[in-house]
Amino acid sequence: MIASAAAPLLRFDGVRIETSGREGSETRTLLEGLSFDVAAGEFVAVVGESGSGKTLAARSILSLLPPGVRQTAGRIELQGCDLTRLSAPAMRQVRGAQIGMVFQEPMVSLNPAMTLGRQLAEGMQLHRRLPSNEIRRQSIAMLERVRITDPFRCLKAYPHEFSGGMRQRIMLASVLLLKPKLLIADEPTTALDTLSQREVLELMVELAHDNGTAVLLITHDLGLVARYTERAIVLEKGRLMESGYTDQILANPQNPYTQRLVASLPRGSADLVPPPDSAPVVLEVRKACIEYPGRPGFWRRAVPHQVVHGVDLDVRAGEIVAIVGASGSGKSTLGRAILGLKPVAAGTIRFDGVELAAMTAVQRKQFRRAAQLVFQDPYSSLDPRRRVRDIVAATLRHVDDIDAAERRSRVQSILEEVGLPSFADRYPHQMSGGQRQRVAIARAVVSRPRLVVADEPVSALDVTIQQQILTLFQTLQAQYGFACLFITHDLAVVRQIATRVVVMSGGIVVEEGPVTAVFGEPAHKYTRELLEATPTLDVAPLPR
Amino acid sequence: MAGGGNLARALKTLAVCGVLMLGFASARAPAAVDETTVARAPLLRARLNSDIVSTNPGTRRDENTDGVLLHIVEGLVASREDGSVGPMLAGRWSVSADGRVYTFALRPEVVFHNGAPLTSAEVIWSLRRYLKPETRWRCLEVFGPNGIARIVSMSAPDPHTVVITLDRAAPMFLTTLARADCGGTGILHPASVGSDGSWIAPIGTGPFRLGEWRHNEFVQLNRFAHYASLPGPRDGNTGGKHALVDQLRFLIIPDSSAARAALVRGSLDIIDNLAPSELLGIRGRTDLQFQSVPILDCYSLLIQTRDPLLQDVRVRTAIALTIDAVGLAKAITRGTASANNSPIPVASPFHHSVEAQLRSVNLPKARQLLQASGYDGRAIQLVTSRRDPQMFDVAVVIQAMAAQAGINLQIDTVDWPAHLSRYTVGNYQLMVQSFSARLDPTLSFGTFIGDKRQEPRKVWDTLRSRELLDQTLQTADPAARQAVFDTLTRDFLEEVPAVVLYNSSRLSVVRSEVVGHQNWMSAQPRLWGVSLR
Amino acid sequence: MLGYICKRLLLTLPTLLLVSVAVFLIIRLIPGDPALVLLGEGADAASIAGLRADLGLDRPLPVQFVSWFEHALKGDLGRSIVSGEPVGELILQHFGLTAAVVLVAVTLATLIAAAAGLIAAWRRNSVIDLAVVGAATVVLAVPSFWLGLVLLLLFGLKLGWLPFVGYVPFSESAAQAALFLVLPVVTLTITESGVLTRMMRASSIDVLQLDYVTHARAKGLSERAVLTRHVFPNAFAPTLTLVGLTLGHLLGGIAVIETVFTLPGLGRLMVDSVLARDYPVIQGCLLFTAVVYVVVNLLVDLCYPIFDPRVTAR
Amino acid sequence: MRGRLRHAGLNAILGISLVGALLLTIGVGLVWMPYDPIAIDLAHPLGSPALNHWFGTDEFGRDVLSRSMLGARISVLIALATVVVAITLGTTLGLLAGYLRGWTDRLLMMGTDTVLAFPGILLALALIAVLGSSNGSIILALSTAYTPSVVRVVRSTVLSIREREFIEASRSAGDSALGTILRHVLPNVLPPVVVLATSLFGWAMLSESALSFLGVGVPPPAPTWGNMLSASRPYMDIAGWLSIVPGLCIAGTLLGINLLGDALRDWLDPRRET
Repeated sequence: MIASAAAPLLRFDGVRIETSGREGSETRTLLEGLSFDVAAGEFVAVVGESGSGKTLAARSILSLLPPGVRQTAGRIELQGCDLTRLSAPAMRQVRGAQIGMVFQEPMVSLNPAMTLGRQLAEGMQLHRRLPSNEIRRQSIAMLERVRITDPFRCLKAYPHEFSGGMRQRIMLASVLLLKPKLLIADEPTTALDTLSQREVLELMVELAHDNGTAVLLITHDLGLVARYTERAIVLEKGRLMESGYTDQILANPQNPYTQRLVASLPRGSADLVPPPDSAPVVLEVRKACIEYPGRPGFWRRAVPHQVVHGVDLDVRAGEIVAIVGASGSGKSTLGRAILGLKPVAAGTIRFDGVELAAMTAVQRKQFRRAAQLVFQDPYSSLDPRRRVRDIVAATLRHVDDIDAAERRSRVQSILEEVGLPSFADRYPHQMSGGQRQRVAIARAVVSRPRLVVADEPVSALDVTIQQQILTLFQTLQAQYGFACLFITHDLAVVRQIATRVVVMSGGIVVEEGPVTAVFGEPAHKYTRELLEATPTLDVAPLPR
Repeated sequence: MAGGGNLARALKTLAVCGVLMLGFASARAPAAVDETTVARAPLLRARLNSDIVSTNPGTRRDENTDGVLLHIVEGLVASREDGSVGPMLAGRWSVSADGRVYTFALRPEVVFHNGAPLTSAEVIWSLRRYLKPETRWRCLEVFGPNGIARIVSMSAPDPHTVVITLDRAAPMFLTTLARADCGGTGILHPASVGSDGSWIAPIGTGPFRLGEWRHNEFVQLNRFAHYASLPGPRDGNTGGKHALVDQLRFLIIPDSSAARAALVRGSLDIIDNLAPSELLGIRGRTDLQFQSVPILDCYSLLIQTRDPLLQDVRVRTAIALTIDAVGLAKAITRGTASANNSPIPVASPFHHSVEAQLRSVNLPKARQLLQASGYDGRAIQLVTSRRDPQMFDVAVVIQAMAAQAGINLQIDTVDWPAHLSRYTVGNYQLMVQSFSARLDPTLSFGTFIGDKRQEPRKVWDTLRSRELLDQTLQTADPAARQAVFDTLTRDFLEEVPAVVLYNSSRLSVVRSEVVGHQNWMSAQPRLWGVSLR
Repeated sequence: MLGYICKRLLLTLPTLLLVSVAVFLIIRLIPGDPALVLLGEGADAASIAGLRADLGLDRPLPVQFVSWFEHALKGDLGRSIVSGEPVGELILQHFGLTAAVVLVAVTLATLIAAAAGLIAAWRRNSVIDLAVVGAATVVLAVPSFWLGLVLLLLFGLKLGWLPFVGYVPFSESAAQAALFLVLPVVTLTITESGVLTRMMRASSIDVLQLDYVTHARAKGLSERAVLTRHVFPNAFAPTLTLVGLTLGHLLGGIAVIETVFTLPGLGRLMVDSVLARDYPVIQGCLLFTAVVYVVVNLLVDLCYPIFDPRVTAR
Repeated sequence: MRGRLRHAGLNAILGISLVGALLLTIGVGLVWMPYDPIAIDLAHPLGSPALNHWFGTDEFGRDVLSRSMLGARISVLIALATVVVAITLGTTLGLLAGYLRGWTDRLLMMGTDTVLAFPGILLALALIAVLGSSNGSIILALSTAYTPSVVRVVRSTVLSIREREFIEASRSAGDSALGTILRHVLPNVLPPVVVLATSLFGWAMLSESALSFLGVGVPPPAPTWGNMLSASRPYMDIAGWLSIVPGLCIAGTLLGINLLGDALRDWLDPRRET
C-alpha cells in the first residue's frame, strides 16, 4: 500500500462485498477487505479479469450494487466523508455531481428512447439548476470538445443513430459536463475497435486533465493500464494482489498472479517459421467480391450491398495467415465465403484447386470435412441444447469412413488434447468461456482439416485465458499441420501466431506480407494508424 | 300433391268444426280496467326474447313480430279470447246464403294513425296488396289454388261497405283473416308503402302507433290518442282495446336470467313469456305476480322411421318405454306443463280418456324389445338445438332416461337454422322438436302424418294414418271425429313414429304495480288494457 | 410516412381478399339458410324456394360472390336479410358501442398494468410484487363471463347500484349509457389487465437490469425520475405491442361480454347473424373486423417509434 | 433490500400442487366417482351441498362432484388436444417460415394474418357450425384459432436463432437444411414453445368455457367445467354452488398451469445461470 502524501480524494478502507442470501443460506464473499486511495486528479487503474470483483468495487462507490449483493464491511470515503453512511437523497447529491461513471457497453448505457439532448441536460438540471439555454450552450460546447461533428443535430438525435465509439464519447461528455471530482470508467473501451478505443481514451485523459478530475479506470487490458494510468491495483477473485506505480508493477511484478498476467500478454515469437515455398497452395482466392442482399423495396428488387471488393489471397499448406482490420472491414465476411457459407458475387475461391461453386456433391462433402471454422463468440457458436460430445462429433457426422466406435474414440482423444478429458457430457452453459472455446477448437480439429478459419477466436476472452487458447491453437497446428486463416483485430495476437499478415480496410486488402515486414515498416497509412493505436507495455505513460 | 291436399282439406274442415272450439279456452279474461279510474302511466316496459323481424304485418314475421304488430294494425275481424271470430274494423258483417259473398260494414269512427278516416278504399287496397305474390303474405296460399277459396272480386258500394266474393263457400274465411300469423290481415293506409311498393312503416288503426324500432334494443310504441275502441271489455284481439300507457316499450332481452333480474330490479315491468328455469328465482317474491296459462303447443321426440335401425318398431317402442313424460315435463318446466303422449294437446276439447293415457316407463320391457330387435348398443344421434332451452333440456333428460335401458343416444346440438334444415329434409335419427299451437286436432296430427317422399319433414308415413286423417276432414260431427282421433291416437302410441312429451304453459310474471295483464291461449304479447299503479 | 401507410394498406389487400373468400365459403357451408329461418317450422317447400329466389340465394356461389364483392368494393355491403337495414349502418352502430367499451377498458387496463407492472418490477420479490403477480395470475385464471356474471349479480342485483339491463344509447342519455357500461368496462378491464401487467413487469425487470438505468442512477436522479423517464418508455414498448394485439382482437367483438350484459355490440351482432344465417351481415362484419385488425396493427406500428425510436416506420 | 421473499420457489410448489391435485382428481375419476355423472334424478334437482352430495346437485339432480370429476377429464383432454395440435402445427409452420424465409415465409405469414384477422370466437362458431358440435370440431376450431400465434412465436425465435453461429457451424459441418432445423433449431425453439404451451392450455380452457357459454361448447351430457358453468347461469343466485364449483375448478387449474408456466420459464431461462 502506497500512502499518498495529500489527503486522498477517495479512500477504500477494508471494504467487503458479499452476496446477500436468505437466512441460513450461504453468503459468498465477492470482495474481501479492499483498501486503496485515489488522490485528486490522479489516474488509477483497477486491473483484473472477470470475477475479480473490480466492477463491484467501482459500483459500490455509488451504492449501485446489483440486487442480491451487499457491502457488509468497510468504509468508502470521499474527501473524508463516508459514502456508505449517506442517506439515499444525500447519495443522490454525490452521484453525477461529484462522482461520474462511464460504462462498458456504449450500446446499452444510453437510454434508447430519449434524445441525447435531454439525457445530457438531465444531470445539469438536477445538480446545477441552470437555465435551459445555458444548459444547451454548455452541452453543445462539450459535444464539440468530444469531437461530435454536428452537435446541434446530435442534441435532437437518439443514441441508435451513432456508432459505438461516438456513443462512448457522448457518454463521456454527459458525465464530464458536471465536472465531477472523480470519474469511474468501467472498461470504457472493451467493446470498441482499436482506433475508436484510442480516440475515446485520449479524449478522456484530455478532459480529465483539464477539469482536474481523478480517474478510476477499471480494465483487464494491461496495455491501457500501461499507457494511461499512474498507479494500478491488481485484483484477483476479490482480493488485492498488488498495488503501486504502474510502470513498476508492469516492469517488475512482485505478486505471482501479476506476474502471470503480465506474462500472458501476447508477444511476437521469433521461432515462427513460414512454410517452404514448395508447400502446395491450399486456398486460392481471386478477385472475390461478396455482397449482402439489401432490403427489398415495395416496387423495386433488393439492391445488394457489396462489402468485399475483389480480394486476392493465397494460403499454403501448414501456413498461418492473419487477416487484421477494424470491424466492418469485411474480414469476417471473407472468412465465411472461403468456407462456402456465403456465395461470392464475382471472382473465384478455389480449395485444393477446385472452385467452391463448381464442386460436386462428393467434393463438397470432402471440402466440409477438410475446411473448418472457429468462431469468435463461444457463447453463440455452441448449441446450448447439446452436450459437448455431440457438438464435437457433429463434424464427423457426415464422414462416412469412420464407424461409431471410431467416432467416439476420436472425440474423446481430441477432448483430451484440448485439455477437457472429462467434459464430454457437459452442456455449454456449464463451462467457462475459455473451456467453450476449447470445445470449439476441438470441434474444428477433430476431422483433421487441412484449413481452419479462425474468426477472432480469442477476442472475447480474458488475458490469461487468451494466452492459453493461443498456445493450445499453436500446439494443435504444429501437431496436425493444418493451414490457418486467423482473423483478428489484435496486432499483438498476430505477432504471436502468424507468419504472414493481410491488412483489410473497407473491403479491400491494403497491405500484405510477412508479419515482421508489415509491422516493422508499414507501407499503408491505415496499418500505421492501427499500429500506433495499439497499446503495448512498451509505451511509456503519458507525461502529466 | 297429397300433402298440399291434406292441408287444404284440413282447413276446409276447420270451417265446419270452428264452432266446436267454443268454450275451448279455460277462462274469460277479467274485464279491462276502466280507463278513467287509472291515471295513465308514462311508460310500460315489457320483454321480448328476440327482436321483431319486420314491421310489415303477415310477411316477414315470427310470433314476436305478430304480437307487436297486432298492437298497431287491426283487421276486419279478430280472434276472441275463446278462439272464435269477433268484429274489429268491421262492426258487423253478413254472409250470403251460398256462403260466397261477405259484406262488411266498416265502423265509421275509425281513423288511421295519420289522421285519415278508414274507408272501404283502404280496405280493398290492403287486401289487394296482400294478394300480390310479391308482398309474400304468409296466408296467400290459403287463397290460392290449393287453399280454402279464391277471392273472385272485391267492391266498395259505399265508403263504409266492403263486399268480398269468393269462388266457393269457405267457413274458415273469417278465421283465416283473424289469424295472428297472417298479421290479422291488418288494414293499412296506402302511405305505409312507397310509390314503388316498398315497405316504409305501418300506418294502421290500432291503439298504439309505431314509435321507434332500434334493432336488438327495443321497439317502442306510442299511444294513439284518436283510437276508436270497440265497446266492452277486452276479448282476445278484439273488444275494448285501451292504451293505458303513453309509451309501450318492448325491450329485447334474449337472456332469460337477465330478463328476470331486470324485472326483480324494477328495470322491467312485464315478462309474459318466462322461461321455466327462471321460476325458482321469483318464487316467494311478494312484489311480483305470477300466472300460468296452458297453450296448444307441443314438444315431441321425432323418430326417423326410414332409418335402418329405427324402422324397427320394437326399437322405437323401447325408446318410448324409457321416457317418463311426467317426470320430464315436471323437471324441465318446473311443473308448469302437462305431460301428454297424444298429439292432441291437453287443452283441446278433443283430449279425452284415450288421449289422456300416458305410457308408463317399463325398462324390462324395453330391454326385452331391444334384445329381440338385435340392437347392439350402437350410438343413435339425437338432434336438438339451444334456441329454446327446453328443447335442449328435453334431449338431455331423454338421453339419460334411455341410457337406463342401455340405449346409447348421442346428442347432436346444432344451431336453429341447421335444426330447421335437418327437420325439413328429415336428416336425423331422433330429433327434439317443438310445434307451435295448432288450433285443431286435424292440424295437430297433420304435423306428423304425411308422405315422406313429398314432404320429408313428416314422420308418420302410413297409408292407414293418411286415410284416417282424411276421415277427420270429411265429417263435422264431433263424436265421429273424436272416434277417429281416438283411433289415430291409439295407432300413434302403437307405432311410435314420434313420442309426444308435453304441452307447455305460457308463464307470465309482472311487477305488482302492473294492473290488468292477462295472457291468453294465443302465444303473443298483449299489452292494451294494461296500466301501472 | 404517407407512402409507408399506403404501402402497408396495399400489402393487406391479399389478406382481405382471402378473408372475404374464406368467409363467403365457410358461412355457406353451414347447414341451414336464411329462408328457412325467416319462414320457421311450418313453412312449405314452395314458399322457401320463393324466398330463396327473392334473396338471390338460388344463384351459383361464384356469381353470388362476385356480385357481393363488386358492391363491397363500391362500399355497399348490402342489406340485412333479417331486418332489411343497410349492413354498413348496422355495423357502424354496433361497432360504436363495442369500440367505446373496448377502448375505455383497454386504456384503463393499460394504465393499471403499466403502473402495477413497473412498481412490481421495481420492488421485485417484495410483498408488493407478490401481491401484483398473484393478482395478475388469478385474474388470468378467471373466465371473463363468470366474472361478469358475478359482478352483475353483486352490483346489479344484490346491491342495486348499477342498472341491470336494457342498454340506453348515448344518443338518448349519455349519463345512463355510461352507467350501463360501467360493469362491462370493469369486467373487461380486470380480465385484460392480467396479461398486460405480467408483460409490463417482465419487460420492466429486463430494462431495470440495463446499464442506462444504472447510468441514470449514477447521475443522481431520483428513483421516481429513473422509473418514469428511463424505465417506463423502454419497458412499455413490448406491452404496447400486446395492447395492439389485444385491441385488434377485442374490437372484433366481445361477444361473451356483450351477451352477459345484453349490449347490442358488434360481437353480439355477429353471433346473432350467424345464428340467423344473415349472410350479408356476417360477410360485412368479418370484412369490417379484418380491416379494423389491420388498421389497429398499423396504428400500433406507427406509435411504436414514440417509445422505441430505434424502430422507424419505413 | 428488506423482506426479500423468494416466491419463485413457492410459486412452483403451489403450481405443482394445483396441477397435481388436478391430475389426482382425473386419476381418481377414472376408477371411482361418487355417482354416475350422467344419471339424472328428477326428484332432487338443485339440491344444496350435503353429506350425500358434497357439492350439491344440478338442475337435473346430477351429482355436481361426480360431474366436476368427469369434467376435469374432458376439459383437460380438450385443452391438451388443442395445445398439442396447435403447437405441433404451429411449430412446424413457424420453423419452415423462419428458416426458409422467402416465399414460404410470406405465404405462411399471409395465411396466419388471415386467420388472425378473423375474430377468434366467430371463427370457432362458424367452424363448429360447419363441422357439427363435437369434441373433435371444438379442438379443431380452437387449435385453428391458436396456431397463428404459435407460428409467430416460433418464427421470431427461429429468426433470432438462425443468426447464431452454431447454425453456421452446423451448416459448415455439412448438415442439410432439414438436418439443421431438426438438430439445432427445433431444440432451441422448444423452451419458449413449452412456456407458450402452458399459456395456450389456459386460453383453450377459457375459450372452451366461453364457447359453451355461447351455446356451441362440448355437447352434453358430457360435462366440462365450461358447460357446467354456462348451464348454471339461470341458477346463479339461487344455487350458487353450481357456478362456484366449476368456476373454482377452472380458476384453480389455470392458476396452477400459469404458475407452472412461470416456473418453467424461469427454469428454462438461460440467464438463470448468471
